[in-house]
Parts: sequence; structure tokens; C-alpha cells
Amino acid sequence: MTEHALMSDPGTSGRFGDYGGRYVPESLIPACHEIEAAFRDAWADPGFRDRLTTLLTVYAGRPTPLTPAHRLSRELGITLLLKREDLTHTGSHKINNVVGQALLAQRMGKRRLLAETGAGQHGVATATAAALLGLRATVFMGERDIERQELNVLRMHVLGAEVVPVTTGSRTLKDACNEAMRHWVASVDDSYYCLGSVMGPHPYPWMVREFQRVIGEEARAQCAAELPAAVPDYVVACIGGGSNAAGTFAGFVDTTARLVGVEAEGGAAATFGRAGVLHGFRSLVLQDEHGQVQEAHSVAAGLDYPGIGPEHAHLRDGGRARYETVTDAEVVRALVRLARTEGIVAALESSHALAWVIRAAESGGIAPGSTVLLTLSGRGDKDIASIKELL
Amino acid sequence: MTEHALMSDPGTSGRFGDYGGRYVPESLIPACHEIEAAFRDAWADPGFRDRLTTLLTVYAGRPTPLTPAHRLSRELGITLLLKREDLTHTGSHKINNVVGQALLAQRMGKRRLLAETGAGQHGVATATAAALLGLRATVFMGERDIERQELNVLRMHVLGAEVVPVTTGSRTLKDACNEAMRHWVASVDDSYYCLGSVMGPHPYPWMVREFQRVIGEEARAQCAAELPAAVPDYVVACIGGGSNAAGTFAGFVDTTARLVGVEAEGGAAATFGRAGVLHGFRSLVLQDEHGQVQEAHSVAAGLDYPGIGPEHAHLRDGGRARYETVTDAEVVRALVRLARTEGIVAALESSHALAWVIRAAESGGIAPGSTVLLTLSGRGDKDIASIKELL
Amino acid sequence: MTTSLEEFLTARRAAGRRLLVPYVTAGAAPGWTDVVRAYADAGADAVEIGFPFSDPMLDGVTIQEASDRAIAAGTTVTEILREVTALDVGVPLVAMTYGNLVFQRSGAEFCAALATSGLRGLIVPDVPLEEAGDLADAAAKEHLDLVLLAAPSTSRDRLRQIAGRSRGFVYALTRMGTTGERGEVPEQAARLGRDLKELTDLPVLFGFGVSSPAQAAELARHADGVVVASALMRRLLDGARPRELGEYVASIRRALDGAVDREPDEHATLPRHRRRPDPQDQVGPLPRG
Amino acid sequence: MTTSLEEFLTARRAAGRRLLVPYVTAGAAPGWTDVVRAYADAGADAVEIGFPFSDPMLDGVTIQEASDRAIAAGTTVTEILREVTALDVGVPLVAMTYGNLVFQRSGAEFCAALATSGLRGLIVPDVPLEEAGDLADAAAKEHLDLVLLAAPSTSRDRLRQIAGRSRGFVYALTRMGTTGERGEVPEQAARLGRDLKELTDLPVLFGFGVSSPAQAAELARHADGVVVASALMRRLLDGARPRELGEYVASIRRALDGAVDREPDEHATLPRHRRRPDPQDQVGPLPRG
Ligand SMILES: Cc1ncc(COP(=O)(O)O)c(C=O)c1O
Ligand SMILES: Cc1ncc(COP(=O)(O)O)c(C=O)c1O
Repeated sequence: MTEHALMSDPGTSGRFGDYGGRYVPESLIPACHEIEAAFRDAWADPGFRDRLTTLLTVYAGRPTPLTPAHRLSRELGITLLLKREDLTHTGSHKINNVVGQALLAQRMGKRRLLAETGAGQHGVATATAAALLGLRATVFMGERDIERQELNVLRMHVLGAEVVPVTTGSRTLKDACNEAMRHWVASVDDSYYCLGSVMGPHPYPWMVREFQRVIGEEARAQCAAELPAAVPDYVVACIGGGSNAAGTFAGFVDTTARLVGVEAEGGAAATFGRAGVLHGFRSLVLQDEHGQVQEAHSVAAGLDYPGIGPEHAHLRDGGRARYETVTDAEVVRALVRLARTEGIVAALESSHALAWVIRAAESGGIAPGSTVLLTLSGRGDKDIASIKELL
Repeated sequence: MTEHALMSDPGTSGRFGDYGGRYVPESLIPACHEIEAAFRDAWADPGFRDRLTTLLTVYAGRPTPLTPAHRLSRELGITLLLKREDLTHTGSHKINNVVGQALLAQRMGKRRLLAETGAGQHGVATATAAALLGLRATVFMGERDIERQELNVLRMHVLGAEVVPVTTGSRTLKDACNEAMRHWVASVDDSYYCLGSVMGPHPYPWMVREFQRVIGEEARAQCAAELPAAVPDYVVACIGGGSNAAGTFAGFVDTTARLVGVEAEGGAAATFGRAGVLHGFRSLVLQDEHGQVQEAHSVAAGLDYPGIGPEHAHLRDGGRARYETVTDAEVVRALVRLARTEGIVAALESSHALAWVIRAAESGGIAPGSTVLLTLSGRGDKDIASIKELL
Repeated sequence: MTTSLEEFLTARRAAGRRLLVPYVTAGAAPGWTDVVRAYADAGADAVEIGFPFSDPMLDGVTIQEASDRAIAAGTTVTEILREVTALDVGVPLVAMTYGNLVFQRSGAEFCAALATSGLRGLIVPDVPLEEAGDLADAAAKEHLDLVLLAAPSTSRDRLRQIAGRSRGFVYALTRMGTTGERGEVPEQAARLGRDLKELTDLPVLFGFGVSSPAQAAELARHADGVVVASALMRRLLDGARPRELGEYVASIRRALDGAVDREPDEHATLPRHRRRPDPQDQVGPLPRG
Repeated sequence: MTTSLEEFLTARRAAGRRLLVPYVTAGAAPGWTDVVRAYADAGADAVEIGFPFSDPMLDGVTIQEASDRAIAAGTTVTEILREVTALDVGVPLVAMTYGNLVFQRSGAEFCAALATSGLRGLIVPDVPLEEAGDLADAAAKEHLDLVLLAAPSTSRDRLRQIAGRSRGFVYALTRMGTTGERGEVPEQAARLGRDLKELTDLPVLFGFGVSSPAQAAELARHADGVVVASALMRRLLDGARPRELGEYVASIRRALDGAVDREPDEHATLPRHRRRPDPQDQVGPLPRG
């Protein structure tokens, strides 16, 4: 894959360099083919695009603003711009992808959306889109996440979705993915698997990135209006599976901006992972010497994932993006700092990106005077109860 | 006051017909004068207006979309349009007013914002604007509300605000207002009282309505683009103090739209109140035969207020707006219904407006085929925990 | 025509007396009228009677609590007036309450009812100058003195208007803030007292935060006297009997009398027992209207 | 050259025998190799050995739990291979695991290791046709049969490709869904079996949800035999000894043998005790490679 083709259509193989592919049971192959064909068709259909754009605009609150973080910028000696995905309906970038996939499911005649969820944001978004389009929704969520993201569980209930607790393994996102896949295998006729990040079998990593591309495209135009240099020096986003980062990077991959993905230290597949196959795709995976996948550990339920989207692994290998880690303690401090300097309570997930920016700016890793675009992937309401004890 | 002057500048007396005025202790009179002068000055200053508009745009997420509620409209046989204040930063229309007042406070050289809060939305908005502008914030909140809106209390803490529990009286919004006023009297030199609704002494009812007018003005233009008749048949909003309704009505008061304010049955000052003086203004107040103010009772903390903004009392007397009540049970049903038909979890407060629309449409009170603009004043995340038991 | 509040207080002041107006919340305790009597006996120059309101914006916790108790016990304006009508304590009684009770029917009706019950003055802290016009007229018609408040934050120009419009006395707030006891006498109070004294011949009384005889005495140096409320109400809520409240008023009375022409720094050493002053020595008792 | 999995099964089928492949998760219980022996003794035509993986996407709760136990007990690929090398049970052993274990170093290395340990086949449910190219080549090089899966959702065209590319047998999924026991034999299984039989001479074995001897017998009617996994693993997790597992396999063996040429509706009344079939009657034991 040549440089200019970065973040483009990965073709029928769904490969991003060595990564990606479609490692699923034979039972799911026809469904994956069907989704790929439907997505190619829809994505090339101006009618579909219009419908999506309309919903994102009149329903989900796009475009989201670009907020200059004046006070924090001053403290850090940089220009920090926040892309405000926290202001979307349901409170995170997840809605961009879900509205797209739900429209696709409807177009395909499916009656039900299946989803895995970690922080609950993707689950809430899925429950939301299902209600909006009159579909049913079944959301798989690890028991541990159900405990720490109770607000989102209740939201899903109010929205009429069925939340299925997953009691296997680490009882977090990884296991919810397994369970959702299993369930999908069994109900593929009437159910559409609405995957929440740039992972899973082809065409998901590509399709989800395309649905999230709107973040990067909006931000690119907003930066052009806001910054003398038009393009920021850094483009930073947190990485769970990597969808908000992929959507953001997609808008800047062909610029001079340095792309930085920030992982939770306890779930840093790009940093500590080895190549492997999980949940239908080949990528970097946290695993022990024997190949058993490890449990991720992060204060942010949405980053508690031992893999990373295949395209990120490819961007890393090629050096186009770099991946950094931050600790839980840095993240909580960053969350509070942003709240107290800018009045924005960001999600713990998003606070990872911020924690890195703070550390890098304060240690000279980001040169003074640099311009930084940071995607604030979601709002922190869901986390307030769980960080109460950490304050 | 003649018909054409409705919802305009109430002059130095701050009177809306028989209502309004400035019933505060002498100690506060200079502060009220100072604020009135500062507001008049700022409101006439394009620089101030620009700064406000910029913050509302790049920070608070304005304009908010107008969402056609397709599925619910079909069920009700009407065209229901939702003005999405739930999508603003912090999740309710309160931010519009608070950003305006906080800028004013800063312009006046104040160092601290005081606020009362019921649902916590105004408190969160105040804490937010204070953080944004580098001011301190002290928020008074009834103990009972602190219990039922815990999420918002934690948000205020994270934002660095001081939350003062009010243990007097009904321990809800009314008492928080008393306490905030008392505190203001004692600290008027360095503190600005950031009042959360169209109430209190002049210039607050007018000023807050002006800061909220953006809702109505945006909605007016959006309706013009969306509706063949340009103007909806009904314009509906919930009423606590009445700020989201006032801001909305201001955009339509000079049209043919019927204006409807919806109160909680247990806090329906416009319906069951008598003229009285409370918290610095003359208006309709729920009181017993002896003149003691009654406690309001509503499932929505933000509507638990025994008074109504003075301008609403005036609009009612003149017949330009009408005021309706709904029960807690209808409200919870309406909240769930909107969630399941449109994927929008509205605040309990906003669900009052919806509950009336549903009842009126289903009983023929709103004729089939009517167009209805409803201001969705906020999102329901804060209420999820408390309605859990009611589902 | 009977002596008005203003005439009564002015006459006493003319006699060289520092004025003392103790406060009681009507209905805050059973037999609260005995408290009024005890105050009068202890040397009060007038008694302020609070008509309890559910939302007393300018009051601190003590008077809030007294109000809540009174309301919970079923105290109403009608009932208070009935009891007051039967009271004859030789000094004027002044009603203090909030606008919502005053305007229940109309300011005129309320004033008429007060006057009929023998009250001589009215204080409504949430009805400032601009809102007081009609009420002042109505009060005047009933020969009821509508007392206006002045605050440390009030401009000199406005003080002049207030002084011009107030009747009975000018109620000077010692400080910004609500009622309640405080330790120090703020410098701003002294200034407000001086300013008002320059602007008006009306008696000027300090209120808010007068919490000890010594403090009362010091404050009185800057004006014509004091209103004492929370310090008394706290004792009443703590279970003090009318006699005990009367003794406390008497101690303030002594301090005030001793304070006449004394320097402030001597107050701390005021002799404990002084001759109890007899109001009759100065101005005769108030004839019933 | 030694007999391949495919040759072995084809020969047994040629002798008129319904093929039976029981499954065990390596390491799920101490002495799991005795389970393999018991299976062989009970008339298995091959034994499928699961190499436990942390995230077994296609497995139901029973095999997930067996995998978790095995991993918790420290089971590794190396350790399994060591134990398998020492196993000689007279029928071919087939590895079943997930892509992540296969690709740890490379498919080629993994296949070589399996072959060295005497395994004859490999099943990787999350490596479908498109992703199987290199792995199939590597397996072929090691004379290891890479068994591909076919599902009820697989198109006829694709079935043809799978059948063409698969070695050893074709693993036909009885239904959409994960492993685990189910009551009925779905109609779709029958159809898939018929389609595959039309397309290939490879043995076609049904797997997933074979949960009773009667069901095994019915399924076998539509193809060449069955893989039995969860029903055995559940018993193992419940504490069954190798001998008891062997007895269960024997009961399936009897049902399969009895089922030859019988109509499906007679299965329910199959006599309980039939002569225990001796595999040697049909095809000789597998010589060690
Ligand atoms: C707010 C927020 N940000 C980020 C993520 C991580 O997902 P991704 O890496 O796909 O953007 C999540 C996942 O739940 C989330 O809720
Ligand atoms: C979401 C929401 N809507 C409405 C209200 C009521 O306020 P108002 O009547 O001033 O709009 C509140 C008050 O807290 C609120 O939080």
C-alpha cells in the first residue's frame, strides 16, 4: 500500500498492510459480504449520504464546534483546540457511526441491531438509533462495565434496548465482543451487528472509519479557519478500538500534522501488543507469550480493550501515526484540570488524549507555541460517579 | 403596556403589567441598579454581543438543531418539531443565560458567581461558565435536590464549584433561592448573583429572557425553513421559573402561534397561584389563604418552584399565552415514549411540555395535522437514576 | 390625634435617651405577648413584632427558625392582630413583615388592619423605596409610620430620598447581610449612621447583628439607638422565659444609658449594675390610639 | 508415507461406517489424554483436540468454560504437543483452535509442530476460506489436513470452493450459532449435508449441537458422521471420568451403527443395548506416522 493510499478503501480483502482481513467463522462470511456490498452501494448513493448527513445535522447535532481551550492553552504554552464530540446527541462520537450503520441495517431490511459496549456509549448510541428507526436493539455488556457505567445501562433501558450482561472472562469489552459475535452468528438473518469501533471483520474497520471521517473533515475545515497555518502541528485522539482517532486522522492523514493516538497504559495494544487475530481481524493484540489474549485494565471502560483497529497498526508500522500511553492517575488529573480551566467535563476516554498533551507540553515533548487539535470524543457524565472516589 | 410591546424592554421599573418590580432589601438595590446599567450597556455593545455569540457557538454548541420527531408525530397525527436545547454544552438551555451573565459579571469586575439551583442544571451551567472565565462559583441547592440530582452535584464538584446544601424549608429550589439571596446580600461587593430563570428582581426577568431569546429566534428561523406555514400552530415549553419558555415565546410572541407553558401539577403557579411577592418580584405564587408560600411538588426538581416569572403572569393575564398542567405520571410516560420513538431521553422538566402535547393531541385539544414546536429544554441523563424506580 | 411612632421616639430622643427597640416573632412561642410586655417593662422604647413569613429573605437562620415555628403553630396575620389589639404596653408597637403578607389583599387593607389593632409602625424589608410609594401613602392615611431601611451600600443621594420618605425612624442596617448575631461593629455602620444623622432629623436606629449590650452601646454612639432581634430570638428558641428576655433587654438598656457620652473603649468596663432607667422619667407612656 | 486423516476416514466410510469424532479440550481436566484414549477405545474414528484459547469466538459456554479451566491450569500449546506426542490411540488426532494461536509465530511453524507431534488434521474456525490460503499450503507441506468449515448460510458456489480446498473432511455446521447442545436437528443441516455430498467425495461430518445418540444418528443420515463436543465437555466439567465419557461415546457409536439404513422416525425407539461395534471390524488402527 503506497503512502498516498493511506486511509482509503482497503479493497475486498479488507487489508491494511499486514492487518485487517476477515477472520470469522464461515457462518458469518455471507453476512460480511452482504454488509460490504450494501455499504459500498450505500456509500456511493447520494440519497443515502444525504439521509445520513441530514440525521447527523438535525438529529445528532453536527457539525460539532471546535472550541479553543483558552485558559489551558495559556497554562501549557500551546494552542489547544478541542473538537467537541461530547456535544453530539448521546454524548460521544459513537453516534456518528451508529446512525450510519443503523441506516444501513434498515436499508438491508434488518429488524434488530446487536452491539457490544464497554463504556456504554456505543450501546446507548445503538439503542438510540434503533429507537429512532423503529428497530430492536440488543446490547452485550460486560458485568464489570455494567457496574461502573450504570447510568448508561439505565439509559439503554429507558430507550427500550435489551442489555445482556456478559459474565465470561474479564467481564469487560473484550468479552462483550465475543458474546455479541456469538449471538450474531445465531441470528444473522434478522439481526445486524452494529460494531462500535474500527475493528472486527472487513468491512467494519473501513466502514466505521468512513462513518467517523466526518470528525476529521469538519475539524480540518475548522482548523483551516482558525489557525494561521491552516493545519495543526498535532492531531491527538484517544484509542480504544480507535474509531474516534481513525475518523479524526482521516481528515489529516494527507497533511503535515503529526498524528498521535493515546492508549491507556493498561490497554496499550499499539505499544505493548504483538500481531494477532482477535474478533475477526488481524492487528496488534495484548497477549501473553503463549498467545492468550490479556485483559486490559483502564479506568476508562471504553479503552479497556486489548486490541487496536487494524488500520492503526498499519499507520504505526509505517510511522504515519504514533501511539502513546498514559496512566489512570494522569487521566483523572487531566479530566479535573480541563473541567476547572475550561468548564468541560470530558469522558475518561477522551481525557487520555488530554493527559498526553499535558504531559508532552509540560515536558517539552510538544514545543511551546505548537498548535494541537484534540478530539474530545465524549462527555464525562457517565464517569462522574466512578471518579468520585478518585478525586 | 400595549400588545405590540409584549416581551420588550420593561423599562427602569421592571414591570410587566402588574408584575415584576424589584422587591429586595435596600442592601441589594445598588447591586440591582448596577446590574441593570451594566446589562443595558453590554446589550447595546456589539463587542459584548459578539463575544456572547462566539461563546454560544464555539463553546456551547449553538445553534441547536430543530429535530422533526417523525415517529411520534405519526403516532399523534401532528407535526412535532423539537428544539434541541438538550444538545447544548452541559445539557440544558440554562447555559445560554449563564454564559451571558458570566460575561456580564466579568465585565463588571466580579470575582465570584452565586447561584441557586433546583435540578442542578443551572448550578452546573454556572460552575461551567465560572471555570471557563476563571471565576469562583458558589451554588446553593436544597438538600432534597442534592439527593435526587446527585450526578449534577458531582459535576459541580468536578468543575470546582462550592455546593452549599440548603436545609431550610422544603429543602428545594425555593429555599435555595432564599439562601442565595441572603448570601448575595452579604457578599454583593465581589459576588455576582447569577440567577437561573426569569425571576428575581429587575433586571433579572428581563435580562434572562433576553439571554434565552436565542432559543426562540433560532427556532423561528428554523420553523420558517421547515414548515410550509413558516410559523407553527403551537409553541410549547415547560415552566419552572419560565426561562426556556420565555426565550422560546420571545421568538414567536408577534406571530399567530399559540403559546403554551406547561407546569407541573404540583408547582403550577400560573394555574393555582395568586398574586404575591417572592424572591424579589411580584407574580403569581402558590400560597395558602394566609399568604404563606407553599412548597411545590414535582418529580422534576427544576419545576419544583411555587412561583412563575412575572412576564408569564402578564402573558397569561393578557391571554397571549396559556398555561397548562400535567401530572408526574404523565410526565414519566412521556419521557419513556419519546425515548422509545425518537431515541431522545429528555429531562423530566422538558417532558412536561411533551406530556401536554401528547395529551392534547390524543384528546383533540390539538387538532390533527397541527404543527407544534416544542422546546426540549434539557437532557434526561440527570434524571435516569431517579426515574429508575418509576419505570 | 394620638402620638405617632415618630413623635414618641423623637420625644424620647429629645430627652437624651438612646432608643432601644427589641424584636419578637409573633407566635414563635406560646405567650409571646408576655415577651412584648417584658420588653416594655425592661425599658424598650418601642417593640418590633415580626409577622412570620415562610420565605424571610432578609433574615438569618435564627429568625427563619422562629418564623417556621410560628407558622407551624398556626400563626396568622388575623390572629396576631387579635392578640395585639389586647396589648397595651405603653410603648409603640411596630409590625415587621414581608411584602407577600402586606399585599395579600392590598397594602391599604393591611395598613388599616394594623392601625385598627393599635400598631404604630410598619417595616417591610423587601419593599424598598421604589416599590413603597402606594404603601407609604396607604400607611400615611392610617397614621401608620412606614419605616424604610438604609444599607451601607446605599448611595448618599438615595439615603436622602429614603430619609425623606421614611416615617417613624430610619432603620439603618449595620452591615450587608441578613439578620443574625455578629461580633464586631463594622466601620461601615458608623459611617452610615453619621451620614444619616447629617441628612435627617428622624431617629436613626441600627439593626442587624446587635448581639451584646456592649455592641448595642457602641452602635448607639453612631445613631439614636438600636433594634435587637436575633440575639433575643435565639434565647427565645433556646427556651428563655419572658422574664429572662426582659432581663436581657434591661441589660442592653443599661448599656445604652451608660453609653451616653462615653467613649467606646470604656464600654467594656461599664459597671454591671446601674439604676434601671424609668422611661417615664423621660417621655410619658404611650396613650392607646 | 503414513495414512492421512482423509485416507483414514475415507477408508472407514468405504467400509460402510458412520464416522464419529469426539472432542476434548486439552488440559480441561488432569489426565485429559486418558479421555482421548477412552474415546478411541469407545469407537471414535478420530479425536478432535481443542487447544484452548482465551477468546473462543465460535464456542458456546461449555467449551468456553473448558478452555478457561485449561488456560487457568497453565495449558500451553507446547505442553499439549508434548503430551500428544506420547499418545498412540490408533485413530487420527485433529487439532482444533483459533487463529491467534496458529499465527503466533507463523502458520508454517504451527503446522510443523503439529505434524511433528503426530497430529493429522487442523481445524481453525476463525480462519475461513479467504484467509486460509497460506495456512492450507503450510499444512499441506506437513501432510496435515486443514479441515474447512461449511455453514448453512454458505452459498452453493462457495460450498464448492470450500469442498475443493478442505482436506481430511468437511466440517458442516448443523446450524448457525455457536457450539453447544440443542434439541432438534435443524432442517438446514439436512440440506447442507445433501449439498455437500453432491459436491464432494470428502467425508462430511456434522458438528455443533450434537447432544444425544439419537440426534447423532439422525444427523449422520444426511452426511458421513458427526463431531461431538459440548455434550462430552459438559459431562467432563461436571466431573465425569474418562471411562464414563468413553461409555457415552460408545452409546453414540451404537446409535450411529444402528442408524445405518434406518428411517429417522424409528430412532426414538432404538434398542438400548446393541452389540458394541469394534472399529477393527471395519478399518484397521492407525499406524503411527
Ligand atoms: C467517549 C469515548 N471515547 C472513546 C472511546 C473509545 O472508542 P474508539 O477508540 O473507538 O474511539 C469510547 C468507547 O466507548 C468512548 O465512549
Ligand atoms: C432541563 C430543564 N428544563 C427546564 C427547567 C426549568 O427552568 P425554566 O422554567 O427557567 O426554563 C430546568 C430547571 O432546572 C431544567 O433543568
